[in-house]
Amino acid sequence: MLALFSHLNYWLAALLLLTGLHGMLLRPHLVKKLMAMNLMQVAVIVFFISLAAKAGGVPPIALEAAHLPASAYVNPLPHALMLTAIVVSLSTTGVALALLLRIYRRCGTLEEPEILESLHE
Amino acid sequence: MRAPFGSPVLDAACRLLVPFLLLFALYVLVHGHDSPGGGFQSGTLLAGAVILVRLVRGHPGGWGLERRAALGLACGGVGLYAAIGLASLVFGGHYLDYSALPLPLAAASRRALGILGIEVGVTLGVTGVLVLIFDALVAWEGEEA
Amino acid sequence: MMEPLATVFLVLLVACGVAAMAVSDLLAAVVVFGAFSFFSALYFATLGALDVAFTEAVVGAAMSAVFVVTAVFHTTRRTKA
Amino acid sequence: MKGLAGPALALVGMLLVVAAQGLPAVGDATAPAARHVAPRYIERSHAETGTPNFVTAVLADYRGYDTLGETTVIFTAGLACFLLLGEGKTR
Repeated sequence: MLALFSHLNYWLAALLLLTGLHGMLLRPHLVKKLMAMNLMQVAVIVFFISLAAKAGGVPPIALEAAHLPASAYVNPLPHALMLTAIVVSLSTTGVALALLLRIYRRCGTLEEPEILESLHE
Repeated sequence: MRAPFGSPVLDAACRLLVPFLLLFALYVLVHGHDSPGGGFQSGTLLAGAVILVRLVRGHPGGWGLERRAALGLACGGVGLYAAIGLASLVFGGHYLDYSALPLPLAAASRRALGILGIEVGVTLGVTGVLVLIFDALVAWEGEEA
Repeated sequence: MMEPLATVFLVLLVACGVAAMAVSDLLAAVVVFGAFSFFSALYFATLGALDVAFTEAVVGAAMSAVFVVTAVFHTTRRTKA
Repeated sequence: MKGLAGPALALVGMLLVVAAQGLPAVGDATAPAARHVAPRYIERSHAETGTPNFVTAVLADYRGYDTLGETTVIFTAGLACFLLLGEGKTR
Protein backbone atom coordinates (compact mmCIF):
# COMPACT_ATOMS: atom_id res chain seq x y z
CA MET A 1 0.00 0.00 0.00
CA LEU A 2 2.85 2.33 0.82
CA ALA A 3 4.53 1.52 -2.49
CA LEU A 4 1.28 2.29 -4.26
CA PHE A 5 1.15 5.83 -2.95
CA SER A 6 4.84 6.63 -3.22
CA HIS A 7 4.56 7.15 -6.97
CA LEU A 8 1.19 8.89 -6.93
CA ASN A 9 2.61 12.27 -7.96
CA TYR A 10 4.25 10.77 -11.04
CA TRP A 11 0.99 9.07 -12.01
CA LEU A 12 -0.98 12.29 -11.66
CA ALA A 13 1.61 14.12 -13.78
CA ALA A 14 1.21 11.34 -16.36
CA LEU A 15 -2.56 11.81 -16.24
CA LEU A 16 -2.08 15.53 -16.85
CA LEU A 17 0.18 14.76 -19.80
CA LEU A 18 -2.45 12.38 -21.20
CA THR A 19 -5.13 15.05 -20.84
CA GLY A 20 -2.99 17.44 -22.82
CA LEU A 21 -2.23 14.81 -25.45
CA HIS A 22 -5.94 14.01 -25.77
CA GLY A 23 -6.69 17.68 -26.26
CA MET A 24 -3.99 18.08 -28.89
CA LEU A 25 -5.19 15.03 -30.80
CA LEU A 26 -8.95 15.43 -30.64
CA ARG A 27 -9.95 19.06 -30.01
CA PRO A 28 -10.70 20.76 -33.33
CA HIS A 29 -10.26 24.34 -32.13
CA LEU A 30 -6.73 25.69 -32.38
CA VAL A 31 -6.86 27.78 -29.18
CA LYS A 32 -7.90 24.62 -27.34
CA LYS A 33 -4.95 22.84 -28.90
CA LEU A 34 -2.68 25.61 -27.63
CA MET A 35 -4.10 25.23 -24.12
CA ALA A 36 -3.52 21.49 -24.36
CA MET A 37 0.09 22.18 -25.27
CA ASN A 38 0.43 24.38 -22.19
CA LEU A 39 -1.10 21.57 -20.13
CA MET A 40 1.59 19.19 -21.34
CA GLN A 41 4.29 21.72 -20.48
CA VAL A 42 2.92 22.10 -16.96
CA ALA A 43 2.81 18.30 -16.67
CA VAL A 44 6.51 18.09 -17.48
CA ILE A 45 7.28 20.87 -14.99
CA VAL A 46 5.26 19.08 -12.30
CA PHE A 47 7.20 15.90 -13.02
CA PHE A 48 10.56 17.63 -12.63
CA ILE A 49 9.58 19.41 -9.42
CA SER A 50 8.32 16.11 -7.99
CA LEU A 51 11.70 14.63 -8.90
CA ALA A 52 13.46 17.41 -7.00
CA ALA A 53 11.34 17.11 -3.86
CA LYS A 54 12.58 15.60 -0.62
CA ALA A 55 10.44 14.50 2.31
CA GLY A 56 10.63 17.33 4.82
CA GLY A 57 12.99 19.28 2.59
CA VAL A 58 13.88 22.90 3.27
CA PRO A 59 13.44 25.44 0.43
CA PRO A 60 16.81 26.00 -1.27
CA ILE A 61 17.77 29.25 0.42
CA ALA A 62 20.66 29.31 2.88
CA LEU A 63 19.65 31.41 5.85
CA GLU A 64 22.40 32.85 8.00
CA ALA A 65 21.22 31.18 11.18
CA ALA A 66 21.01 27.62 9.99
CA HIS A 67 23.83 25.49 8.62
CA LEU A 68 22.06 22.42 7.39
CA PRO A 69 23.63 19.47 5.57
CA ALA A 70 23.18 19.27 1.81
CA SER A 71 20.66 16.47 2.06
CA ALA A 72 18.25 18.70 4.02
CA TYR A 73 17.67 21.13 1.16
CA VAL A 74 15.46 20.46 -1.82
CA ASN A 75 17.48 19.84 -4.99
CA PRO A 76 17.88 23.30 -6.63
CA LEU A 77 19.00 22.13 -10.06
CA PRO A 78 15.58 21.10 -11.49
CA HIS A 79 14.15 24.34 -10.10
CA ALA A 80 16.63 26.40 -12.11
CA LEU A 81 15.92 24.40 -15.26
CA MET A 82 12.14 24.62 -14.87
CA LEU A 83 12.30 28.36 -14.19
CA THR A 84 13.61 28.88 -17.70
CA ALA A 85 11.10 26.38 -19.09
CA ILE A 86 8.15 28.37 -17.72
CA VAL A 87 9.31 31.64 -19.27
CA VAL A 88 10.03 29.92 -22.57
CA SER A 89 6.52 28.44 -22.51
CA LEU A 90 5.11 31.96 -22.15
CA SER A 91 7.00 33.22 -25.20
CA THR A 92 5.98 30.07 -27.10
CA THR A 93 2.37 30.90 -26.29
CA GLY A 94 2.89 34.41 -27.64
CA VAL A 95 4.33 33.22 -30.94
CA ALA A 96 1.62 30.57 -31.28
CA LEU A 97 -1.08 33.19 -30.73
CA ALA A 98 0.51 35.42 -33.34
CA LEU A 99 0.43 32.53 -35.81
CA LEU A 100 -3.20 31.82 -34.86
CA LEU A 101 -4.15 35.42 -35.62
CA ARG A 102 -2.48 35.15 -39.03
CA ILE A 103 -4.41 31.91 -39.69
CA TYR A 104 -7.64 33.60 -38.67
CA ARG A 105 -7.01 36.47 -41.04
CA ARG A 106 -6.31 34.09 -43.90
CA CYS A 107 -9.06 31.48 -43.34
CA GLY A 108 -11.66 33.29 -41.22
CA THR A 109 -11.95 30.44 -38.74
CA LEU A 110 -9.96 28.58 -36.14
CA GLU A 111 -11.69 25.18 -36.39
CA GLU A 112 -9.23 22.75 -37.85
CA PRO A 113 -11.54 20.89 -40.32
CA GLU A 114 -12.73 24.19 -41.81
CA ILE A 115 -9.14 25.42 -42.15
CA LEU A 116 -8.17 22.22 -43.98
CA GLU A 117 -11.23 22.59 -46.19
CA SER A 118 -10.41 26.18 -47.07
CA LEU A 119 -6.83 25.20 -47.86
CA HIS A 120 -7.96 22.46 -50.25
CA GLU A 121 -10.11 24.78 -52.31
CA MET B 1 -5.20 50.91 -30.54
CA ARG B 2 -8.77 50.60 -29.42
CA ALA B 3 -10.40 53.19 -27.21
CA PRO B 4 -9.57 52.69 -23.54
CA PHE B 5 -12.38 51.38 -21.36
CA GLY B 6 -11.23 53.64 -18.58
CA SER B 7 -13.50 54.99 -15.90
CA PRO B 8 -12.54 57.21 -12.97
CA VAL B 9 -12.51 54.18 -10.69
CA LEU B 10 -10.21 52.20 -12.98
CA ASP B 11 -8.01 55.22 -13.48
CA ALA B 12 -7.63 55.81 -9.75
CA ALA B 13 -6.99 52.13 -9.10
CA CYS B 14 -4.36 52.09 -11.82
CA ARG B 15 -2.67 55.20 -10.40
CA LEU B 16 -2.64 53.59 -6.97
CA LEU B 17 -1.45 50.20 -8.13
CA VAL B 18 1.26 50.92 -10.65
CA PRO B 19 3.84 52.57 -8.35
CA PHE B 20 3.63 49.68 -5.92
CA LEU B 21 3.91 47.23 -8.80
CA LEU B 22 7.05 48.96 -10.03
CA LEU B 23 8.50 49.07 -6.53
CA PHE B 24 7.75 45.41 -5.99
CA ALA B 25 9.37 44.53 -9.30
CA LEU B 26 12.48 46.46 -8.28
CA TYR B 27 12.51 44.72 -4.90
CA VAL B 28 12.18 41.31 -6.52
CA LEU B 29 15.06 42.10 -8.84
CA VAL B 30 17.45 43.51 -6.24
CA HIS B 31 16.54 41.06 -3.50
CA GLY B 32 16.72 38.04 -5.79
CA HIS B 33 19.96 36.92 -4.16
CA ASP B 34 18.40 36.36 -0.77
CA SER B 35 14.80 35.45 -1.47
CA PRO B 36 12.77 33.92 -4.27
CA GLY B 37 12.82 36.19 -7.27
CA GLY B 38 15.14 37.34 -9.97
CA GLY B 39 15.21 38.62 -13.48
CA PHE B 40 12.36 36.67 -15.02
CA GLN B 41 9.84 37.44 -12.31
CA SER B 42 10.83 41.09 -12.12
CA GLY B 43 10.61 41.50 -15.88
CA THR B 44 7.19 39.92 -15.95
CA LEU B 45 5.98 42.21 -13.18
CA LEU B 46 7.31 45.29 -14.99
CA ALA B 47 5.62 44.17 -18.19
CA GLY B 48 2.45 43.59 -16.17
CA ALA B 49 2.57 47.19 -14.94
CA VAL B 50 3.03 48.51 -18.49
CA ILE B 51 0.21 46.30 -19.78
CA LEU B 52 -2.08 47.44 -16.95
CA VAL B 53 -1.49 51.07 -17.93
CA ARG B 54 -2.20 50.15 -21.53
CA LEU B 55 -5.43 48.35 -20.71
CA VAL B 56 -6.78 51.19 -18.60
CA ARG B 57 -5.52 54.29 -20.40
CA GLY B 58 -5.36 53.18 -24.01
CA HIS B 59 -2.60 54.57 -26.14
CA PRO B 60 0.73 54.77 -24.33
CA GLY B 61 1.10 58.47 -24.93
CA GLY B 62 1.41 59.72 -21.37
CA TRP B 63 3.38 57.15 -19.46
CA GLY B 64 4.16 53.81 -20.86
CA LEU B 65 6.47 52.21 -23.30
CA GLU B 66 6.35 52.87 -27.02
CA ARG B 67 6.73 49.90 -29.27
CA ARG B 68 10.10 50.99 -30.63
CA ALA B 69 11.31 51.61 -27.08
CA ALA B 70 10.20 48.09 -26.12
CA LEU B 71 12.16 46.66 -29.02
CA GLY B 72 15.20 48.66 -27.97
CA LEU B 73 14.76 47.49 -24.38
CA ALA B 74 14.66 43.85 -25.46
CA CYS B 75 17.78 44.25 -27.60
CA GLY B 76 19.53 46.16 -24.82
CA GLY B 77 18.73 43.50 -22.23
CA VAL B 78 20.12 40.62 -24.24
CA GLY B 79 23.05 42.81 -25.27
CA LEU B 80 23.81 43.69 -21.64
CA TYR B 81 23.84 40.01 -20.72
CA ALA B 82 26.19 39.14 -23.57
CA ALA B 83 28.35 42.23 -22.87
CA ILE B 84 28.93 41.22 -19.24
CA GLY B 85 29.98 37.78 -20.44
CA LEU B 86 32.25 39.37 -23.01
CA ALA B 87 33.74 41.73 -20.41
CA SER B 88 34.75 38.83 -18.22
CA LEU B 89 36.29 37.25 -21.33
CA VAL B 90 38.24 40.45 -22.04
CA PHE B 91 39.64 40.65 -18.50
CA GLY B 92 41.14 37.23 -18.71
CA GLY B 93 38.49 34.86 -17.40
CA HIS B 94 36.17 32.46 -19.09
CA TYR B 95 32.96 33.61 -20.77
CA LEU B 96 30.44 34.59 -18.04
CA ASP B 97 33.04 34.01 -15.32
CA TYR B 98 32.28 37.12 -13.28
CA SER B 99 35.12 36.68 -10.81
CA ALA B 100 37.47 37.96 -13.53
CA LEU B 101 35.86 41.39 -13.55
CA PRO B 102 38.30 44.07 -12.29
CA LEU B 103 36.44 45.27 -9.21
CA PRO B 104 38.03 45.99 -5.83
CA LEU B 105 36.01 43.35 -4.02
CA ALA B 106 36.31 39.79 -2.84
CA ALA B 107 35.80 37.13 -5.50
CA ALA B 108 32.43 36.04 -4.09
CA SER B 109 31.16 39.64 -4.06
CA ARG B 110 32.33 40.10 -7.64
CA ARG B 111 30.36 37.07 -8.67
CA ALA B 112 27.31 38.34 -6.79
CA LEU B 113 27.60 41.67 -8.61
CA GLY B 114 27.93 39.86 -11.91
CA ILE B 115 24.77 37.89 -11.12
CA LEU B 116 22.97 41.18 -10.37
CA GLY B 117 24.19 42.60 -13.68
CA ILE B 118 22.89 39.77 -15.78
CA GLU B 119 19.63 39.76 -13.81
CA VAL B 120 19.19 43.41 -14.83
CA GLY B 121 19.79 42.35 -18.43
CA VAL B 122 17.24 39.55 -18.19
CA THR B 123 14.72 41.94 -16.61
CA LEU B 124 15.04 44.50 -19.41
CA GLY B 125 14.87 41.78 -22.05
CA VAL B 126 11.80 40.07 -20.63
CA THR B 127 9.99 43.40 -20.11
CA GLY B 128 10.65 44.49 -23.67
CA VAL B 129 9.69 41.17 -25.19
CA LEU B 130 6.43 40.80 -23.28
CA VAL B 131 5.34 44.36 -24.09
CA LEU B 132 6.27 43.67 -27.70
CA ILE B 133 4.16 40.51 -27.82
CA PHE B 134 1.19 42.23 -26.16
CA ASP B 135 1.41 45.16 -28.58
CA ALA B 136 1.60 42.82 -31.54
CA LEU B 137 -1.44 40.90 -30.35
CA VAL B 138 -3.48 44.02 -29.59
CA ALA B 139 -2.59 46.32 -32.49
CA TRP B 140 -3.69 43.87 -35.12
CA GLU B 141 -5.96 44.33 -38.16
CA GLY B 142 -4.25 47.56 -39.12
CA GLU B 143 -6.13 49.67 -36.64
CA GLU B 144 -3.28 52.07 -36.02
CA ALA B 145 -0.21 53.04 -37.90
CA MET C 1 3.19 9.77 -0.30
CA MET C 2 5.13 12.54 1.33
CA GLU C 3 3.04 15.68 1.56
CA PRO C 4 -0.72 15.10 1.72
CA LEU C 5 -1.35 18.77 0.98
CA ALA C 6 0.78 18.59 -2.16
CA THR C 7 -1.17 15.58 -3.39
CA VAL C 8 -4.45 17.40 -2.74
CA PHE C 9 -3.22 20.35 -4.82
CA LEU C 10 -2.09 17.99 -7.55
CA VAL C 11 -5.51 16.34 -7.72
CA LEU C 12 -7.15 19.77 -7.95
CA LEU C 13 -4.61 20.66 -10.64
CA VAL C 14 -5.58 17.66 -12.75
CA ALA C 15 -9.27 18.43 -12.22
CA CYS C 16 -8.76 22.02 -13.40
CA GLY C 17 -6.84 20.77 -16.42
CA VAL C 18 -9.61 18.40 -17.43
CA ALA C 19 -12.20 21.13 -16.88
CA ALA C 20 -10.23 23.60 -18.99
CA MET C 21 -10.23 21.09 -21.82
CA ALA C 22 -13.92 20.26 -21.43
CA VAL C 23 -15.38 23.80 -21.40
CA SER C 24 -16.46 24.99 -24.84
CA ASP C 25 -16.54 28.73 -24.07
CA LEU C 26 -13.02 30.00 -24.63
CA LEU C 27 -13.13 32.82 -22.07
CA ALA C 28 -14.36 30.39 -19.41
CA ALA C 29 -11.57 28.04 -20.44
CA VAL C 30 -9.05 30.85 -19.94
CA VAL C 31 -10.39 31.51 -16.44
CA VAL C 32 -10.22 27.81 -15.54
CA PHE C 33 -6.73 27.75 -16.99
CA GLY C 34 -5.76 30.59 -14.65
CA ALA C 35 -7.02 28.52 -11.73
CA PHE C 36 -4.98 25.63 -13.11
CA SER C 37 -1.83 27.74 -13.09
CA PHE C 38 -2.60 28.93 -9.58
CA PHE C 39 -2.96 25.38 -8.29
CA SER C 40 0.28 24.40 -9.97
CA ALA C 41 1.97 27.33 -8.22
CA LEU C 42 0.54 26.12 -4.89
CA TYR C 43 1.84 22.63 -5.61
CA PHE C 44 5.33 23.93 -6.35
CA ALA C 45 5.32 26.07 -3.21
CA THR C 46 4.31 23.08 -1.10
CA LEU C 47 7.22 21.07 -2.43
CA GLY C 48 9.69 23.85 -1.60
CA ALA C 49 10.22 25.22 -5.10
CA LEU C 50 9.54 28.83 -4.17
CA ASP C 51 11.15 30.40 -7.22
CA VAL C 52 9.23 28.18 -9.58
CA ALA C 53 5.98 28.86 -7.73
CA PHE C 54 6.52 32.62 -7.95
CA THR C 55 7.28 32.44 -11.65
CA GLU C 56 4.34 30.19 -12.39
CA ALA C 57 1.94 32.44 -10.47
CA VAL C 58 3.14 35.56 -12.29
CA VAL C 59 3.50 34.02 -15.73
CA GLY C 60 0.79 31.39 -15.91
CA ALA C 61 -2.03 33.00 -14.01
CA ALA C 62 -1.52 36.56 -15.23
CA MET C 63 0.44 37.07 -18.43
CA SER C 64 -0.55 33.91 -20.28
CA ALA C 65 -4.22 34.57 -19.56
CA VAL C 66 -3.87 38.17 -20.75
CA PHE C 67 -2.31 37.03 -24.03
CA VAL C 68 -4.96 34.38 -24.70
CA VAL C 69 -7.80 36.78 -23.85
CA THR C 70 -6.32 39.34 -26.24
CA ALA C 71 -6.21 36.76 -29.03
CA VAL C 72 -9.71 35.45 -28.30
CA PHE C 73 -10.97 39.05 -28.35
CA HIS C 74 -9.84 39.34 -31.99
CA THR C 75 -11.20 35.97 -33.10
CA THR C 76 -14.11 33.78 -32.06
CA ARG C 77 -15.23 33.05 -28.56
CA ARG C 78 -17.26 29.88 -29.10
CA THR C 79 -15.96 26.52 -30.14
CA LYS C 80 -18.06 23.93 -31.89
CA ALA C 81 -17.06 20.84 -29.97
CA MET D 1 -7.68 8.46 -37.70
CA LYS D 2 -9.86 9.52 -34.79
CA GLY D 3 -10.34 5.90 -33.79
CA LEU D 4 -6.62 5.47 -33.31
CA ALA D 5 -6.44 8.19 -30.67
CA GLY D 6 -7.98 6.14 -27.86
CA PRO D 7 -5.65 3.14 -28.16
CA ALA D 8 -2.67 5.44 -28.64
CA LEU D 9 -3.53 7.35 -25.47
CA ALA D 10 -3.98 4.10 -23.53
CA LEU D 11 -0.61 2.86 -24.80
CA VAL D 12 1.16 6.09 -23.83
CA GLY D 13 -0.50 6.06 -20.43
CA MET D 14 0.57 2.48 -19.75
CA LEU D 15 4.11 3.28 -20.85
CA LEU D 16 4.23 6.31 -18.54
CA VAL D 17 2.98 4.35 -15.52
CA VAL D 18 5.42 1.50 -16.17
CA ALA D 19 8.27 4.00 -16.53
CA ALA D 20 7.23 5.78 -13.34
CA GLN D 21 7.54 2.50 -11.42
CA GLY D 22 11.23 2.47 -12.26
CA LEU D 23 11.81 5.86 -10.62
CA PRO D 24 12.71 6.34 -6.96
CA ALA D 25 9.80 7.25 -4.71
CA VAL D 26 8.69 10.88 -4.46
CA GLY D 27 10.60 12.60 -1.68
CA ASP D 28 13.47 10.10 -1.58
CA ALA D 29 16.52 12.03 -0.32
CA THR D 30 18.93 9.35 -1.60
CA ALA D 31 17.66 9.40 -5.18
CA PRO D 32 20.37 9.54 -7.87
CA ALA D 33 19.17 12.96 -8.97
CA ALA D 34 19.90 14.36 -5.51
CA ARG D 35 23.36 12.82 -5.16
CA HIS D 36 25.25 13.72 -8.30
CA VAL D 37 26.00 17.43 -8.68
CA ALA D 38 23.35 19.10 -6.52
CA PRO D 39 25.16 18.63 -3.16
CA ARG D 40 28.16 20.52 -4.54
CA TYR D 41 25.94 23.44 -5.52
CA ILE D 42 24.26 23.42 -2.11
CA GLU D 43 27.48 23.20 -0.10
CA ARG D 44 29.69 25.62 -2.00
CA SER D 45 27.51 28.13 -3.85
CA HIS D 46 26.96 30.45 -0.89
CA ALA D 47 30.68 30.75 -0.26
CA GLU D 48 31.66 30.88 -3.92
CA THR D 49 29.08 33.31 -5.28
CA GLY D 50 27.89 35.18 -2.21
CA THR D 51 24.31 34.30 -3.02
CA PRO D 52 22.18 32.54 -0.40
CA ASN D 53 19.52 31.57 -2.92
CA PHE D 54 20.85 28.42 -4.56
CA VAL D 55 18.45 28.64 -7.48
CA THR D 56 19.69 32.12 -8.43
CA ALA D 57 23.30 30.99 -8.09
CA VAL D 58 22.75 27.95 -10.30
CA LEU D 59 20.66 29.87 -12.81
CA ALA D 60 22.84 32.92 -13.25
CA ASP D 61 26.33 31.75 -12.40
CA TYR D 62 26.98 28.04 -12.75
CA ARG D 63 24.63 27.70 -15.68
CA GLY D 64 24.76 31.26 -16.97
CA TYR D 65 25.42 30.08 -20.50
CA ASP D 66 22.14 28.17 -20.43
CA THR D 67 20.29 31.28 -19.28
CA LEU D 68 21.93 33.37 -22.01
CA GLY D 69 20.61 30.95 -24.63
CA GLU D 70 17.21 31.01 -23.01
CA THR D 71 17.10 34.81 -23.01
CA THR D 72 17.99 34.67 -26.69
CA VAL D 73 15.05 32.32 -27.25
CA ILE D 74 12.67 34.78 -25.58
CA PHE D 75 14.13 37.65 -27.60
CA THR D 76 13.65 35.66 -30.80
CA ALA D 77 10.04 34.98 -29.84
CA GLY D 78 9.39 38.68 -29.28
CA LEU D 79 11.02 39.52 -32.59
CA ALA D 80 8.91 36.87 -34.32
CA CYS D 81 5.72 38.38 -32.91
CA PHE D 82 6.87 41.86 -33.91
CA LEU D 83 7.50 40.74 -37.48
CA LEU D 84 4.47 38.46 -37.79
CA LEU D 85 1.84 40.92 -36.62
CA GLY D 86 3.31 44.35 -36.11
CA GLU D 87 5.03 45.24 -39.34
CA GLY D 88 3.52 42.86 -41.86
CA LYS D 89 0.15 44.56 -42.05
CA THR D 90 1.16 47.31 -44.42
CA ARG D 91 1.51 44.79 -47.22
